[in-house]
Amino acid sequence: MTGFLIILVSSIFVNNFVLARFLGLCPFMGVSKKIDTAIGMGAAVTFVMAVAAMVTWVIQYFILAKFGIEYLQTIAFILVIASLVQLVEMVIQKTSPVLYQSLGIFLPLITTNCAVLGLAVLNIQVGYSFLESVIFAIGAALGFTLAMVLMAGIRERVDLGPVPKCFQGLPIAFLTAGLMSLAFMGFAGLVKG
Amino acid sequence: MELKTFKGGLHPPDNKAWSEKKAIEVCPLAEGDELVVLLSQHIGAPAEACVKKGDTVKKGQLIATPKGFVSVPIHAPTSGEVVAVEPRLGTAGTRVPAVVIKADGQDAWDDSLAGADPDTLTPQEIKDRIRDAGIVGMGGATFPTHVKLSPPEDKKIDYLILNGVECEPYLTADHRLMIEEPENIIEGILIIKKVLGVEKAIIGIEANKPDAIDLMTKACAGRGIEVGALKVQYPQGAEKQLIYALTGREVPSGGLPMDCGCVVQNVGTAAAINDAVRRGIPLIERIATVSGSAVAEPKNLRIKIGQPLSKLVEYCGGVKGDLGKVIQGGPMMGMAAVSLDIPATRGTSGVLLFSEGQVLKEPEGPCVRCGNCVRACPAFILPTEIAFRTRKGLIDEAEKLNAMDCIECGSCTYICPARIPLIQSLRQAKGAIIAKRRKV
Amino acid sequence: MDKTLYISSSPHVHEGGTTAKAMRDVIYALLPCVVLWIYSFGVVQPFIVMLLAIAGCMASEAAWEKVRGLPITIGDGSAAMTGILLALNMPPNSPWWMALLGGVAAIVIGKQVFGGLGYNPFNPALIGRTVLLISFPVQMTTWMMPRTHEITSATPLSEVKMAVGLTGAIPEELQAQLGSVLFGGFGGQLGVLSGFALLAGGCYLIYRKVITWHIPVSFIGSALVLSTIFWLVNSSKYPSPVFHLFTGGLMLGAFFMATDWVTTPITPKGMLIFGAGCGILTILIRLFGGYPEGVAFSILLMNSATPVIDRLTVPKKFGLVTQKG
Amino acid sequence: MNPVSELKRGIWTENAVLKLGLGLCPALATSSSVENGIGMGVAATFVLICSNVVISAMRKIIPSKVRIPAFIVIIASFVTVVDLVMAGFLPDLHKALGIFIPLIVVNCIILGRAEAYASKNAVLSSAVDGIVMGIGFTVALVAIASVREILGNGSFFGINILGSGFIPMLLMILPPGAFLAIAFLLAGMNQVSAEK
Amino acid sequence: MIGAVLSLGGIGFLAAVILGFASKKFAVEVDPKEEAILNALPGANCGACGYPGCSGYAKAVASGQVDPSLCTPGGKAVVEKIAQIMGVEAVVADPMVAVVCCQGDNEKAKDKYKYLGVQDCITAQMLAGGPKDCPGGCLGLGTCVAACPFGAIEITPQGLAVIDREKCTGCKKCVSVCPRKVIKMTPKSATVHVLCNSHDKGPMVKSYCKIGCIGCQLCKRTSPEVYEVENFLASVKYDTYDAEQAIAGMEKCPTKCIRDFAAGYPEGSTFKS
Repeated sequence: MTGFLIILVSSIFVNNFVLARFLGLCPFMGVSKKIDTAIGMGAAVTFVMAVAAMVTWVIQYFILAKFGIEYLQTIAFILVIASLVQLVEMVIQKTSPVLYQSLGIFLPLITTNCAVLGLAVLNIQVGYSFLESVIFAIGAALGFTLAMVLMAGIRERVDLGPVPKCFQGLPIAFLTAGLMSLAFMGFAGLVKG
Repeated sequence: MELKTFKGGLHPPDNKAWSEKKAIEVCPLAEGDELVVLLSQHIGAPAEACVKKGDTVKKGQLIATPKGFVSVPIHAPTSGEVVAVEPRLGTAGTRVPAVVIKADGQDAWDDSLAGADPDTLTPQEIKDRIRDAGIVGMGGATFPTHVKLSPPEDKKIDYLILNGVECEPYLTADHRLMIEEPENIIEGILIIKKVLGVEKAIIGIEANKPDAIDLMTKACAGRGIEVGALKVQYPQGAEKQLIYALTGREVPSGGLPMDCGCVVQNVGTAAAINDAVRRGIPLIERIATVSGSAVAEPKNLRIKIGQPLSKLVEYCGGVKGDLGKVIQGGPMMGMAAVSLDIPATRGTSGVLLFSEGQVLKEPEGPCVRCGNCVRACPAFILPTEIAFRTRKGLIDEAEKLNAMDCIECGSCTYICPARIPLIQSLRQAKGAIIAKRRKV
Repeated sequence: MDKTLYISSSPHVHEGGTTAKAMRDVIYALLPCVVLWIYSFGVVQPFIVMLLAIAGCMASEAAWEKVRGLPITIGDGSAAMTGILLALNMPPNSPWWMALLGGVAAIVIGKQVFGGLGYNPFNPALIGRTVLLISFPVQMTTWMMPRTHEITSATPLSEVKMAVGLTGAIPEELQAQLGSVLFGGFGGQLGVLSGFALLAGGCYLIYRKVITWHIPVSFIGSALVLSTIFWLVNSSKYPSPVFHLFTGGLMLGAFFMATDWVTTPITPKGMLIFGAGCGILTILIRLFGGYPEGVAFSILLMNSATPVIDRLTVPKKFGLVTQKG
Repeated sequence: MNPVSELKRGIWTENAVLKLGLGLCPALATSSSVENGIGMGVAATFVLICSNVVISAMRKIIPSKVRIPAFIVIIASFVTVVDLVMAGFLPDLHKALGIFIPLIVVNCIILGRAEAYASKNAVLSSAVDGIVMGIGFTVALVAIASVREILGNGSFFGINILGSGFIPMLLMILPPGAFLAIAFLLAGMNQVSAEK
Repeated sequence: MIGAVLSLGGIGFLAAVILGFASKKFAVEVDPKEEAILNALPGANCGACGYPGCSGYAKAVASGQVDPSLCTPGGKAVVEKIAQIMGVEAVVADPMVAVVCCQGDNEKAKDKYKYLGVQDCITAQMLAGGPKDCPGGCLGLGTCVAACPFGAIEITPQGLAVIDREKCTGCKKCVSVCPRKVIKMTPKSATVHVLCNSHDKGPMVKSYCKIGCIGCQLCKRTSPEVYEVENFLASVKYDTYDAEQAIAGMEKCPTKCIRDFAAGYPEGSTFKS
């Protein structure tokens, strides 16, 4: 049980996907302008990541490893993830047009969200069990969401202020992310995981 | 004694000592003086002139008739000749319709005016008399009184609350009225009680007027009227805050006092009601405080509606030093006037003259989020957050942050260390929200 | 009456406070602590560090505003205040260039890039300190003993962290020694003396209505409660709450940095949440994290959560209570 | 097609990282040293060129409905090639870049160029596009990495250049430093563009 | 090798089947025209068309009920493109630009009072009807500047809003925010305009402004085709606009409140004609 907790805490705070591992920066920068959208995106990513972790784990150990074709990992994983995202996109578009509208073009972005593929690859590299993979996925996604929501809050405020012209847009967003990353350094060593 | 009050607000230095000991004096009117009677001196539809240039009028004669339910008639403040019916510079700094009367110096009453014994009248008859006398809220808001006294049948009124708080700094008109004419007020209260059919009436008075509290308590004893002493706190005179302070009830957001079983009337209104019902005198005079650092001798005056502010100031010894700003009403909620030439209205509870040095000219700085405005706000909203969203045009977000609940008391702006005119942006937000709602 | 009058929106009177006055109050409140700090660590060097940190802040603020063609705002005292706080967060024996660099970092990336005073999401002084701490861990952890001025890397918090890391418990002799922290027995620590100086400053600020009690009380309170729980569970591994209170920057943080107007919530409820978050994170980082001291990080972390807290604690507007009876 | 203006387009006007904000993850993650930056840049450039060529060649065969999955498969194949080659010949670099080699697949630049350019243009121009965009990416990486390595380690390409007296700012080679470096780089570019 | 092909193919096949099934089950109709139109629009989301942003307009046009020529910022090119998508003939309107009909800056027009407060025309207007004595004059606090999505408006050092005729796209944003309604839409081809917005009588105008229209009718008498005077304010009849006649009338104006933008912008402006 403590093992799972460590994975969870580690992936949310200590090795935050965005702020410490640089995974999923594109959607992080793109969708963190409003708190509400950030929460929606976070939810979508959490769902996709959890499912992707399960599916890729199964594929890795039951197909790729069986046939000794681990070198096809990248191709197989990205194929699965791409299909999965498209599926989620279709489901959301049908069931919740409001959510679809607010997430807009960012749903397809989850495909090219390196956080998802990165997570799948990391799971295999570290050698997590099936359950651990899922926990790790949820933790990573929660960490991603946390960072994105906090970031969105700050950006809502910063955008109301007189940021120097050359810093407006991406630069100030990166700077804010950098300072958040600085703050998150405080979690370093919180758990050895 | 534990003094009641409300949550939030603040306590600005009241500066009442300048005029609180001065008995009310009548501001004189000479033959040939021009009185500019504006046709829109109340909230609601403006009245329509029923006299024309060249007519002679008597004091108290009807000169403009109301249009619609939320509107009141207007009467001649003195006898004389109507010299013009045309737009004149009004309180808001713009030209608005007015009737100009040249006083004949006789100040002769219209003979047709007659009083009645309220005990012999039905509530509806009393209300009609109140309307016909043009009575509006005398605290400064000038909302037609007969409308306030006509709650829908399904709203049960438990409390009549009398506003003797006068929480605005400098102003002492209500204070003097309570000391000098307590009977007039109490008679008025009894009339209102009859109209509304309520049992309980409370007069709220702040602790900085101990003489008024003593006097009113004695005078009210045994007549079914209570006196509630209140801690000195601004804006206690705001309806919702006063109701909360005296009864602990909260007026629902977006609602009216009657939604929590209360009706609030100013003490000055009560006196005016008594005059109107018993003596048949319409609302043509009021008490106003003339004060401030740029007036030679601060005083409390009984003024005629339509007298130019410059006349009042003249009677108080004129302008002293370098005049910078003229305010109608109190310094917290009053409106700055563009000139001393504008006429007094039914809402002129005070005229304050500020010297040039007293004008707040500090440029606004950035908001440092100190939270003073949040703690001072008696409506529990976030003034700074709303103001800056409004400035960025984010009206929807401002609405979501309850901008409409702002009562424009000015506490946030008074306390803001960055000197941001928050309330100006809040007013803009409210205006924009109302405009938007109308469109939809 | 030919004179053109002034017109502005009501109210036409003002309480009289200004941002600059409040900043000056904060600086006054810090003075006892500053004097004590400079005196205890050998006067000359800490004085230089303090001066250079302030100079770094004020010079970079003035330079930035000059380049951008904005009005120079160093007169409002906020840059000076940042400098003082930054210096108090550094070892008094820091090299001169570090103080200067910290000041520049604090003002430039902590404040001015966001548009200057009022718009920075993070506390500038802590940004300066943390940038230095992460960049120059050796210099930032070389401390000086008060009175003897002996150079040491042993702050009580790092001693405890190291001992617990090695053996899983605080050894007896260290345990016995920990009490001396209250009287300045460790590197960089002034103990109770500075504690009272800070408390007095904090009370002055509350009296002057520059800050409210919410954040200091919930910060210190939650830190004490949490550390007491751990201490009661295992006092050989976790030091006592009193120790936590008087070590590191807890008091300084609670009274002077977690109460920074700009970077903390504006509602009283939000302030309580903010303070509690700071306290809890501080103790967690101190006991379990990689860094021995967690005050700076915890405040920065809560700074980043401030907008979200503000959003969640929008007060219930007047009149939302349903009427009874 | 003018090679100079094309190059300018890749490096400056349409620089994927610094102007369009694409491919940020590897740009930050692998720019702690110039060596890593160049390694990443070259690897991505290789994939970019190859995939551009192949996609351009097959652009008439692939039905538009399934084009994105098809592109991804093509890209993934080349990434796998790069992965295996690097693991074989440059094991240290391979280790340093870690999971960011397989993650080239999801680098927005590559898919973006495939979608925006290669699928609409001839093979040769697509190849050129791949080259200039790849160079732009590499240049951006080197720029970020230079700042970080010089300030954070006192060296450039592993060679100590600032002398032993220099105390490096460790922050710059840690994650926050990456964000700060790119923020100031972007702001500087905005300033230069605005002044032009 | 066979294993590799089979497994990868299998994964691909399975994914394709699921997706194919899902695309049927969760199909949502999106009009391809709508997307095409959205791509053709400039994306300024300025609202000149009267719809909430470009996507709202795209939807409306795609439904076929709305005229494709409402996008003023896009100009002729966009209208033609949309018309092509919709398969209808393009009707391109004469481009309109906004003009600030006032020249009464701080030096030429008198103030009613000294304004202290938020530097915004709408809020200033709420206080005693705005600090300018003239009821229609430009307040110069820059609300239109902030509203303009194209950076086409500036405030001169003397405190007067001026609109660049080249940068203006005719989106009407400034017209809608101006509390004094001093900004008017005019055909771009016409360069001579009456720059006054006061309907007060001549002596009144003279009392507060050195450059306001006094309703003297001289322009109308010179060029009755181009000028009309209504309610003491002259205006240009754009339907029968003729440059030569307009200039002839302009030269007769005693207060110089008529200006030919082809000959220069109001004084203090950095815009070049």
